[in-house]
Amino acid sequence: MRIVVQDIPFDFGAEAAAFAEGRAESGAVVTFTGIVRDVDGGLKAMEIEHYPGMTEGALSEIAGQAMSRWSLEDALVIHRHGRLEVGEMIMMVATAARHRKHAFEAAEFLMDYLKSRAPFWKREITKDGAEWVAARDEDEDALTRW
Amino acid sequence: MRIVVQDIPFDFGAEAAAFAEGRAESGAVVTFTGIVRDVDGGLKAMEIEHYPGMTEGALSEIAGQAMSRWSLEDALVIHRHGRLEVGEMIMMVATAARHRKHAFEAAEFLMDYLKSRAPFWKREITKDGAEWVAARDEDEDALTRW
Amino acid sequence: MDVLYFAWVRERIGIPREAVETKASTVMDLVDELRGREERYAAAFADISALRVAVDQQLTDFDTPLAGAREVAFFPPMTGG
Amino acid sequence: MDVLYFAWVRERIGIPREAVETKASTVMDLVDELRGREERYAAAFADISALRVAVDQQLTDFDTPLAGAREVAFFPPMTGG
Repeated sequence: MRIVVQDIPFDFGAEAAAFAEGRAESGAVVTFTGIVRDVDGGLKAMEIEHYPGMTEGALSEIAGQAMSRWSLEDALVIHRHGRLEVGEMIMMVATAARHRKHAFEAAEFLMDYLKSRAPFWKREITKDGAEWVAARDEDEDALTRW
Repeated sequence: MRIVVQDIPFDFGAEAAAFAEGRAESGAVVTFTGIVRDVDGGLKAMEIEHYPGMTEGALSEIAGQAMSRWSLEDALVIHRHGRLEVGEMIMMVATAARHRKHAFEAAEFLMDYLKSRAPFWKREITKDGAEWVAARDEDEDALTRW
Repeated sequence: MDVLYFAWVRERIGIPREAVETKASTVMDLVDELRGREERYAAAFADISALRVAVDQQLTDFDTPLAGAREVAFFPPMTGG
Repeated sequence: MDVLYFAWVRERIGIPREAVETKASTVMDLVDELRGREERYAAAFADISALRVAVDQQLTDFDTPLAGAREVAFFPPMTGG
Protein backbone atom coordinates (compact mmCIF):
# COMPACT_ATOMS: atom_id res chain seq x y z
CA MET A 1 0.00 0.00 0.00
CA ARG A 2 1.39 3.39 -0.96
CA ILE A 3 0.01 6.89 -0.25
CA VAL A 4 1.53 9.94 -1.92
CA VAL A 5 0.50 13.57 -1.37
CA GLN A 6 2.57 16.06 -3.35
CA ASP A 7 2.41 19.37 -5.19
CA ILE A 8 4.47 18.29 -8.19
CA PRO A 9 2.99 16.31 -11.12
CA PHE A 10 3.14 12.51 -11.07
CA ASP A 11 3.84 10.22 -14.01
CA PHE A 12 0.57 8.32 -14.46
CA GLY A 13 1.93 5.88 -17.05
CA ALA A 14 5.00 5.01 -15.00
CA GLU A 15 2.96 4.69 -11.78
CA ALA A 16 0.31 2.51 -13.43
CA ALA A 17 2.94 0.30 -15.08
CA ALA A 18 4.95 -0.11 -11.86
CA PHE A 19 1.79 -0.92 -9.92
CA ALA A 20 0.64 -3.59 -12.41
CA GLU A 21 4.09 -5.08 -13.02
CA GLY A 22 4.42 -8.76 -12.17
CA ARG A 23 1.15 -9.09 -10.28
CA ALA A 24 1.08 -12.87 -10.78
CA GLU A 25 -1.09 -13.26 -7.69
CA SER A 26 -3.68 -10.70 -8.62
CA GLY A 27 -5.02 -11.09 -12.11
CA ALA A 28 -6.93 -7.79 -12.04
CA VAL A 29 -5.66 -4.22 -11.79
CA VAL A 30 -7.93 -1.16 -11.93
CA THR A 31 -6.77 2.45 -12.07
CA PHE A 32 -8.75 5.66 -11.83
CA THR A 33 -7.34 9.04 -12.80
CA GLY A 34 -8.95 12.41 -12.17
CA ILE A 35 -8.09 15.23 -14.58
CA VAL A 36 -8.73 18.98 -14.31
CA ARG A 37 -11.71 19.35 -16.61
CA ASP A 38 -12.50 22.58 -18.39
CA VAL A 39 -16.16 22.59 -17.43
CA ASP A 40 -17.55 25.36 -19.64
CA GLY A 41 -14.47 26.54 -21.45
CA GLY A 42 -13.88 29.18 -18.78
CA LEU A 43 -11.58 27.43 -16.33
CA LYS A 44 -8.04 28.79 -16.12
CA ALA A 45 -6.69 26.61 -13.33
CA MET A 46 -7.55 24.64 -10.21
CA GLU A 47 -6.08 25.20 -6.76
CA ILE A 48 -6.17 22.43 -4.21
CA GLU A 49 -5.73 23.08 -0.51
CA HIS A 50 -5.22 20.24 1.93
CA TYR A 51 -4.59 19.55 5.62
CA PRO A 52 -0.99 18.34 5.93
CA GLY A 53 -0.73 15.47 8.38
CA MET A 54 -4.41 14.63 8.42
CA THR A 55 -4.45 14.09 4.65
CA GLU A 56 -1.93 11.26 4.72
CA GLY A 57 -3.63 9.70 7.74
CA ALA A 58 -7.10 9.85 6.20
CA LEU A 59 -5.91 8.38 2.88
CA SER A 60 -4.03 5.58 4.68
CA GLU A 61 -7.12 4.74 6.68
CA ILE A 62 -9.35 4.67 3.57
CA ALA A 63 -6.84 2.57 1.60
CA GLY A 64 -6.39 0.22 4.57
CA GLN A 65 -10.14 -0.32 4.72
CA ALA A 66 -10.21 -1.13 1.00
CA MET A 67 -7.25 -3.52 1.37
CA SER A 68 -8.92 -5.60 4.07
CA ARG A 69 -12.48 -5.41 2.78
CA TRP A 70 -11.60 -6.73 -0.72
CA SER A 71 -8.47 -8.72 0.22
CA LEU A 72 -6.42 -6.58 -2.15
CA GLU A 73 -2.86 -7.51 -2.97
CA ASP A 74 -2.03 -3.81 -3.14
CA ALA A 75 -3.51 -0.30 -3.32
CA LEU A 76 -2.06 3.03 -4.41
CA VAL A 77 -3.33 6.59 -3.86
CA ILE A 78 -1.59 9.66 -5.29
CA HIS A 79 -3.16 13.11 -4.81
CA ARG A 80 -1.75 16.46 -5.77
CA HIS A 81 -2.28 19.82 -4.11
CA GLY A 82 -1.40 23.37 -5.12
CA ARG A 83 -2.09 24.88 -8.53
CA LEU A 84 -3.06 22.65 -11.48
CA GLU A 85 -3.71 23.68 -15.07
CA VAL A 86 -6.58 22.39 -17.23
CA GLY A 87 -5.77 18.88 -18.49
CA GLU A 88 -3.39 18.09 -15.61
CA MET A 89 -3.93 15.01 -13.50
CA ILE A 90 -5.23 15.70 -10.00
CA MET A 91 -4.95 12.23 -8.56
CA MET A 92 -4.99 8.51 -9.21
CA VAL A 93 -5.89 5.35 -7.35
CA ALA A 94 -4.98 1.78 -8.27
CA THR A 95 -6.13 -1.56 -6.89
CA ALA A 96 -4.87 -5.11 -7.46
CA ALA A 97 -7.14 -8.05 -6.69
CA ARG A 98 -7.67 -11.65 -7.74
CA HIS A 99 -10.98 -10.95 -9.43
CA ARG A 100 -12.03 -7.98 -11.52
CA LYS A 101 -15.20 -7.32 -9.55
CA HIS A 102 -13.16 -6.80 -6.38
CA ALA A 103 -10.61 -4.56 -8.10
CA PHE A 104 -13.40 -2.39 -9.58
CA GLU A 105 -15.38 -2.16 -6.34
CA ALA A 106 -12.32 -1.35 -4.24
CA ALA A 107 -11.29 1.43 -6.66
CA GLU A 108 -14.80 2.92 -6.59
CA PHE A 109 -14.84 2.70 -2.79
CA LEU A 110 -11.47 4.48 -2.61
CA MET A 111 -12.77 7.26 -4.88
CA ASP A 112 -16.06 7.67 -3.04
CA TYR A 113 -14.35 7.93 0.33
CA LEU A 114 -11.47 10.04 -0.90
CA LYS A 115 -13.96 12.55 -2.36
CA SER A 116 -15.86 13.08 0.86
CA ARG A 117 -13.56 12.02 3.68
CA ALA A 118 -10.04 13.16 2.75
CA PRO A 119 -9.26 16.80 3.61
CA PHE A 120 -8.87 18.38 0.17
CA TRP A 121 -10.64 21.50 -1.03
CA LYS A 122 -10.72 22.63 -4.64
CA ARG A 123 -10.94 26.19 -5.88
CA GLU A 124 -11.65 26.98 -9.51
CA ILE A 125 -9.86 29.96 -11.04
CA THR A 126 -11.75 31.56 -13.93
CA LYS A 127 -11.37 34.94 -15.61
CA ASP A 128 -14.04 36.21 -13.19
CA GLY A 129 -12.07 35.20 -10.10
CA ALA A 130 -11.70 32.24 -7.78
CA GLU A 131 -14.49 30.14 -6.30
CA TRP A 132 -14.46 27.22 -3.87
CA VAL A 133 -16.03 24.10 -5.37
CA ALA A 134 -19.15 23.12 -3.42
CA ALA A 135 -19.47 19.53 -2.24
CA ARG A 136 -22.13 17.70 -4.19
CA ASP A 137 -24.91 15.84 -2.41
CA GLU A 138 -24.38 12.90 -4.78
CA ASP A 139 -20.80 12.53 -3.52
CA GLU A 140 -22.02 12.21 0.06
CA ASP A 141 -24.83 9.91 -1.09
CA ALA A 142 -22.30 7.67 -2.86
CA LEU A 143 -20.98 6.57 0.55
CA THR A 144 -24.26 4.88 1.43
CA ARG A 145 -23.43 2.18 -1.14
CA TRP A 146 -20.65 0.88 1.11
CA MET B 1 -12.09 4.52 -30.05
CA ARG B 2 -9.26 2.06 -30.63
CA ILE B 3 -9.33 -1.75 -30.81
CA VAL B 4 -6.10 -3.74 -30.88
CA VAL B 5 -5.77 -7.53 -31.17
CA GLN B 6 -2.20 -8.75 -31.28
CA ASP B 7 0.09 -11.61 -30.23
CA ILE B 8 2.96 -9.41 -29.04
CA PRO B 9 3.04 -7.74 -25.60
CA PHE B 10 1.67 -4.20 -25.20
CA ASP B 11 3.11 -1.42 -23.06
CA PHE B 12 0.44 -0.86 -20.41
CA GLY B 13 2.07 2.24 -18.92
CA ALA B 14 2.55 3.92 -22.29
CA GLU B 15 -0.96 3.00 -23.46
CA ALA B 16 -2.57 4.21 -20.23
CA ALA B 17 -0.58 7.47 -20.30
CA ALA B 18 -1.35 8.15 -23.97
CA PHE B 19 -5.04 7.43 -23.39
CA ALA B 20 -5.30 9.77 -20.38
CA GLU B 21 -3.11 12.53 -21.85
CA GLY B 22 -4.79 15.93 -22.19
CA ARG B 23 -8.34 14.73 -21.57
CA ALA B 24 -9.51 18.21 -20.60
CA GLU B 25 -13.07 17.32 -21.60
CA SER B 26 -13.29 14.12 -19.64
CA GLY B 27 -12.17 14.46 -16.04
CA ALA B 28 -12.30 10.72 -15.37
CA VAL B 29 -10.23 7.90 -16.84
CA VAL B 30 -10.55 4.27 -15.74
CA THR B 31 -8.30 1.41 -16.85
CA PHE B 32 -8.61 -2.31 -16.26
CA THR B 33 -5.75 -4.74 -16.86
CA GLY B 34 -5.97 -8.53 -16.81
CA ILE B 35 -2.83 -10.44 -15.89
CA VAL B 36 -2.02 -14.15 -16.20
CA ARG B 37 -2.51 -15.30 -12.64
CA ASP B 38 -0.72 -18.31 -11.23
CA VAL B 39 -3.82 -19.82 -9.68
CA ASP B 40 -2.36 -22.58 -7.50
CA GLY B 41 1.34 -22.26 -8.21
CA GLY B 42 1.07 -24.83 -10.99
CA LEU B 43 0.46 -22.70 -14.06
CA LYS B 44 3.29 -22.64 -16.60
CA ALA B 45 1.64 -20.52 -19.29
CA MET B 46 -1.65 -19.48 -20.89
CA GLU B 47 -2.56 -19.93 -24.54
CA ILE B 48 -5.26 -17.76 -26.06
CA GLU B 49 -6.98 -18.71 -29.29
CA HIS B 50 -9.24 -16.26 -31.09
CA TYR B 51 -11.35 -15.93 -34.24
CA PRO B 52 -9.55 -13.48 -36.54
CA GLY B 53 -11.98 -11.11 -38.20
CA MET B 54 -14.85 -11.74 -35.82
CA THR B 55 -12.73 -10.73 -32.81
CA GLU B 56 -12.11 -7.19 -34.04
CA GLY B 57 -15.76 -6.82 -35.10
CA ALA B 58 -17.12 -8.05 -31.77
CA LEU B 59 -14.79 -5.80 -29.74
CA SER B 60 -15.68 -2.78 -31.91
CA GLU B 61 -19.36 -3.43 -31.40
CA ILE B 62 -18.98 -3.79 -27.63
CA ALA B 63 -16.83 -0.65 -27.37
CA GLY B 64 -19.24 1.27 -29.62
CA GLN B 65 -22.12 0.34 -27.32
CA ALA B 66 -20.15 1.57 -24.29
CA MET B 67 -19.26 4.82 -26.09
CA SER B 68 -22.86 5.74 -26.85
CA ARG B 69 -24.43 4.39 -23.67
CA TRP B 70 -22.16 6.40 -21.35
CA SER B 71 -21.33 9.29 -23.73
CA LEU B 72 -17.65 8.43 -23.47
CA GLU B 73 -15.05 10.73 -24.93
CA ASP B 74 -12.97 7.69 -25.83
CA ALA B 75 -12.55 3.94 -25.26
CA LEU B 76 -9.62 1.59 -25.77
CA VAL B 77 -9.49 -2.22 -25.90
CA ILE B 78 -6.25 -4.18 -26.30
CA HIS B 79 -6.32 -8.00 -26.18
CA ARG B 80 -3.49 -10.41 -26.77
CA HIS B 81 -3.64 -13.93 -28.22
CA GLY B 82 -1.06 -16.70 -28.46
CA ARG B 83 1.15 -17.88 -25.61
CA LEU B 84 1.49 -15.79 -22.43
CA GLU B 85 3.66 -16.48 -19.41
CA VAL B 86 2.56 -16.06 -15.77
CA GLY B 87 2.57 -12.36 -14.83
CA GLU B 88 2.13 -11.15 -18.43
CA MET B 89 -0.73 -8.82 -19.27
CA ILE B 90 -3.54 -10.44 -21.25
CA MET B 91 -5.56 -7.36 -22.04
CA MET B 92 -6.58 -3.86 -21.01
CA VAL B 93 -9.54 -1.56 -21.44
CA ALA B 94 -9.68 2.17 -20.81
CA THR B 95 -12.60 4.60 -20.70
CA ALA B 96 -12.72 8.41 -20.56
CA ALA B 97 -15.88 10.14 -19.33
CA ARG B 98 -16.95 13.37 -17.70
CA HIS B 99 -17.90 11.72 -14.42
CA ARG B 100 -16.21 8.90 -12.58
CA LYS B 101 -19.36 6.82 -12.20
CA HIS B 102 -19.72 6.67 -15.99
CA ALA B 103 -16.06 5.83 -16.57
CA PHE B 104 -16.24 3.01 -14.00
CA GLU B 105 -19.52 1.60 -15.29
CA ALA B 106 -18.42 1.70 -18.93
CA ALA B 107 -15.17 -0.12 -18.08
CA GLU B 108 -17.05 -2.80 -16.17
CA PHE B 109 -19.53 -3.15 -19.03
CA LEU B 110 -16.65 -3.54 -21.51
CA MET B 111 -15.10 -6.25 -19.34
CA ASP B 112 -18.35 -8.14 -18.77
CA TYR B 113 -19.18 -8.21 -22.49
CA LEU B 114 -15.63 -8.88 -23.61
CA LYS B 115 -15.48 -11.91 -21.28
CA SER B 116 -18.59 -13.57 -22.64
CA ARG B 117 -19.16 -12.12 -26.12
CA ALA B 118 -15.75 -11.71 -27.75
CA PRO B 119 -14.36 -14.88 -29.38
CA PHE B 120 -11.35 -15.69 -27.21
CA TRP B 121 -10.64 -19.05 -25.62
CA LYS B 122 -8.04 -19.61 -22.94
CA ARG B 123 -6.06 -22.77 -22.35
CA GLU B 124 -3.98 -23.27 -19.21
CA ILE B 125 -0.68 -25.08 -19.54
CA THR B 126 0.43 -26.86 -16.37
CA LYS B 127 3.00 -29.58 -15.76
CA ASP B 128 0.16 -32.08 -16.16
CA GLY B 129 -0.80 -30.87 -19.63
CA ALA B 130 -3.12 -28.34 -21.23
CA GLU B 131 -6.73 -27.67 -20.33
CA TRP B 132 -9.32 -25.31 -21.82
CA VAL B 133 -10.64 -22.85 -19.27
CA ALA B 134 -14.37 -23.39 -18.69
CA ALA B 135 -16.69 -20.41 -18.92
CA ARG B 136 -17.98 -19.44 -15.49
CA ASP B 137 -21.70 -19.04 -14.86
CA GLU B 138 -20.98 -15.83 -12.97
CA ASP B 139 -19.44 -14.31 -16.12
CA GLU B 140 -22.62 -14.96 -18.08
CA ASP B 141 -24.71 -13.77 -15.12
CA ALA B 142 -22.71 -10.51 -15.02
CA LEU B 143 -24.35 -9.47 -18.31
CA THR B 144 -27.78 -9.28 -16.72
CA ARG B 145 -26.64 -6.14 -14.87
CA TRP B 146 -26.63 -4.25 -18.18
CA MET C 1 -19.97 -22.56 -47.12
CA ASP C 2 -16.95 -22.33 -44.80
CA VAL C 3 -17.36 -24.05 -41.46
CA LEU C 4 -14.88 -23.09 -38.73
CA TYR C 5 -14.09 -24.76 -35.42
CA PHE C 6 -12.34 -23.24 -32.41
CA ALA C 7 -10.84 -24.39 -29.11
CA TRP C 8 -11.84 -27.93 -28.06
CA VAL C 9 -14.37 -28.18 -30.91
CA ARG C 10 -11.46 -27.74 -33.31
CA GLU C 11 -9.40 -30.30 -31.42
CA ARG C 12 -12.21 -32.86 -31.29
CA ILE C 13 -13.00 -32.56 -35.00
CA GLY C 14 -9.32 -32.38 -35.86
CA ILE C 15 -9.37 -29.46 -38.34
CA PRO C 16 -9.75 -25.68 -37.94
CA ARG C 17 -11.99 -25.18 -41.00
CA GLU C 18 -13.48 -26.89 -44.03
CA ALA C 19 -15.67 -26.10 -47.02
CA VAL C 20 -19.05 -27.81 -46.68
CA GLU C 21 -21.59 -28.35 -49.46
CA THR C 22 -24.96 -28.23 -47.76
CA LYS C 23 -28.61 -27.44 -48.30
CA ALA C 24 -29.20 -27.14 -44.54
CA SER C 25 -31.74 -24.37 -43.94
CA THR C 26 -30.76 -23.60 -40.32
CA VAL C 27 -27.68 -23.95 -38.12
CA MET C 28 -29.38 -26.87 -36.35
CA ASP C 29 -29.91 -28.65 -39.68
CA LEU C 30 -26.20 -28.20 -40.42
CA VAL C 31 -25.30 -29.60 -36.99
CA ASP C 32 -27.46 -32.67 -37.69
CA GLU C 33 -25.74 -33.19 -41.06
CA LEU C 34 -22.29 -32.93 -39.50
CA ARG C 35 -23.24 -35.29 -36.65
CA GLY C 36 -24.12 -37.93 -39.25
CA ARG C 37 -20.71 -37.83 -40.87
CA GLU C 38 -18.29 -39.43 -38.43
CA GLU C 39 -17.85 -40.21 -34.76
CA ARG C 40 -15.55 -37.19 -34.17
CA TYR C 41 -18.33 -34.84 -35.37
CA ALA C 42 -20.95 -36.67 -33.32
CA ALA C 43 -18.67 -36.28 -30.28
CA ALA C 44 -18.03 -32.58 -30.89
CA PHE C 45 -21.75 -31.83 -31.33
CA ALA C 46 -23.05 -34.24 -28.68
CA ASP C 47 -24.25 -31.45 -26.36
CA ILE C 48 -25.02 -28.23 -28.21
CA SER C 49 -25.89 -26.47 -24.93
CA ALA C 50 -22.09 -26.49 -24.42
CA LEU C 51 -21.56 -24.80 -27.80
CA ARG C 52 -21.94 -21.34 -29.31
CA VAL C 53 -22.36 -20.47 -32.98
CA ALA C 54 -21.55 -17.48 -35.16
CA VAL C 55 -22.97 -16.98 -38.66
CA ASP C 56 -20.90 -14.62 -40.80
CA GLN C 57 -19.00 -13.61 -37.65
CA GLN C 58 -22.12 -12.62 -35.70
CA LEU C 59 -22.92 -14.55 -32.53
CA THR C 60 -26.36 -16.11 -32.98
CA ASP C 61 -28.67 -19.03 -32.11
CA PHE C 62 -28.92 -22.56 -33.46
CA ASP C 63 -32.29 -21.88 -35.12
CA THR C 64 -30.81 -19.13 -37.31
CA PRO C 65 -31.51 -19.62 -41.06
CA LEU C 66 -28.44 -20.21 -43.22
CA ALA C 67 -29.81 -18.63 -46.44
CA GLY C 68 -26.97 -16.53 -47.90
CA ALA C 69 -24.51 -17.39 -45.12
CA ARG C 70 -20.87 -17.71 -46.18
CA GLU C 71 -19.24 -18.66 -42.87
CA VAL C 72 -20.47 -20.63 -39.86
CA ALA C 73 -18.30 -21.10 -36.78
CA PHE C 74 -18.76 -23.45 -33.82
CA PHE C 75 -16.96 -23.02 -30.52
CA PRO C 76 -17.34 -23.34 -26.74
CA PRO C 77 -18.47 -20.38 -24.58
CA MET C 78 -15.88 -17.62 -24.72
CA THR C 79 -13.34 -17.10 -21.95
CA GLY C 80 -11.48 -13.91 -22.86
CA GLY C 81 -10.59 -10.98 -20.66
CA MET D 1 -5.00 24.11 21.85
CA ASP D 2 -4.27 24.76 18.18
CA VAL D 3 -7.28 25.71 16.09
CA LEU D 4 -6.94 25.38 12.30
CA TYR D 5 -9.09 26.77 9.49
CA PHE D 6 -9.18 25.63 5.87
CA ALA D 7 -10.63 26.80 2.52
CA TRP D 8 -13.30 29.51 2.87
CA VAL D 9 -13.35 29.17 6.67
CA ARG D 10 -9.68 30.20 6.65
CA GLU D 11 -10.44 33.07 4.25
CA ARG D 12 -13.39 34.31 6.27
CA ILE D 13 -11.53 34.25 9.58
CA GLY D 14 -8.38 35.58 7.93
CA ILE D 15 -5.79 33.26 9.46
CA PRO D 16 -4.88 29.59 8.87
CA ARG D 17 -4.30 28.71 12.53
CA GLU D 18 -4.08 30.11 16.01
CA ALA D 19 -3.44 29.00 19.57
CA VAL D 20 -6.60 29.21 21.67
CA GLU D 21 -6.81 29.13 25.47
CA THR D 22 -10.13 27.52 26.25
CA LYS D 23 -12.02 25.49 28.82
CA ALA D 24 -14.64 24.46 26.25
CA SER D 25 -15.71 20.90 26.98
CA THR D 26 -17.00 20.07 23.48
CA VAL D 27 -16.40 21.25 19.91
CA MET D 28 -19.76 23.04 20.02
CA ASP D 29 -18.72 24.93 23.17
CA LEU D 30 -15.53 26.03 21.36
CA VAL D 31 -17.60 27.18 18.36
CA ASP D 32 -19.80 29.27 20.68
CA GLU D 33 -16.71 30.84 22.29
CA LEU D 34 -15.22 31.71 18.88
CA ARG D 35 -18.55 33.11 17.62
CA GLY D 36 -18.55 35.53 20.54
CA ARG D 37 -15.13 36.97 19.64
CA GLU D 38 -15.59 39.02 16.49
CA GLU D 39 -17.87 39.39 13.50
CA ARG D 40 -15.55 37.41 11.20
CA TYR D 41 -15.80 34.38 13.52
CA ALA D 42 -19.55 34.78 13.81
CA ALA D 43 -19.76 34.86 10.00
CA ALA D 44 -17.55 31.80 9.55
CA PHE D 45 -19.52 29.77 12.11
CA ALA D 46 -22.98 31.12 11.21
CA ASP D 47 -24.18 27.79 9.78
CA ILE D 48 -22.35 24.80 11.21
CA SER D 49 -24.32 22.42 8.99
CA ALA D 50 -22.04 23.81 6.23
CA LEU D 51 -18.95 22.92 8.27
CA ARG D 52 -16.96 19.84 9.19
CA VAL D 53 -14.64 19.39 12.15
CA ALA D 54 -11.61 17.25 12.90
CA VAL D 55 -10.20 16.75 16.41
CA ASP D 56 -6.56 15.64 16.44
CA GLN D 57 -6.84 15.02 12.71
CA GLN D 58 -9.81 12.67 13.00
CA LEU D 59 -13.07 13.69 11.33
CA THR D 60 -15.73 13.88 14.03
CA ASP D 61 -18.95 15.56 15.21
CA PHE D 62 -19.62 18.87 16.92
CA ASP D 63 -20.64 17.20 20.18
CA THR D 64 -17.23 15.54 20.57
CA PRO D 65 -15.56 16.25 23.95
CA LEU D 66 -12.34 18.23 23.80
CA ALA D 67 -10.68 16.71 26.88
CA GLY D 68 -7.05 16.06 25.96
CA ALA D 69 -7.40 17.41 22.42
CA ARG D 70 -4.34 19.20 21.01
CA GLU D 71 -5.65 20.26 17.59
CA VAL D 72 -9.12 21.19 16.31
CA ALA D 73 -9.73 22.02 12.64
CA PHE D 74 -12.77 23.59 10.98
CA PHE D 75 -13.42 23.42 7.23
CA PRO D 76 -16.17 23.05 4.60
CA PRO D 77 -17.17 19.62 3.24
CA MET D 78 -14.25 18.08 1.34
CA THR D 79 -14.04 18.18 -2.44
CA GLY D 80 -10.99 16.11 -3.35
CA GLY D 81 -10.62 13.47 -6.01
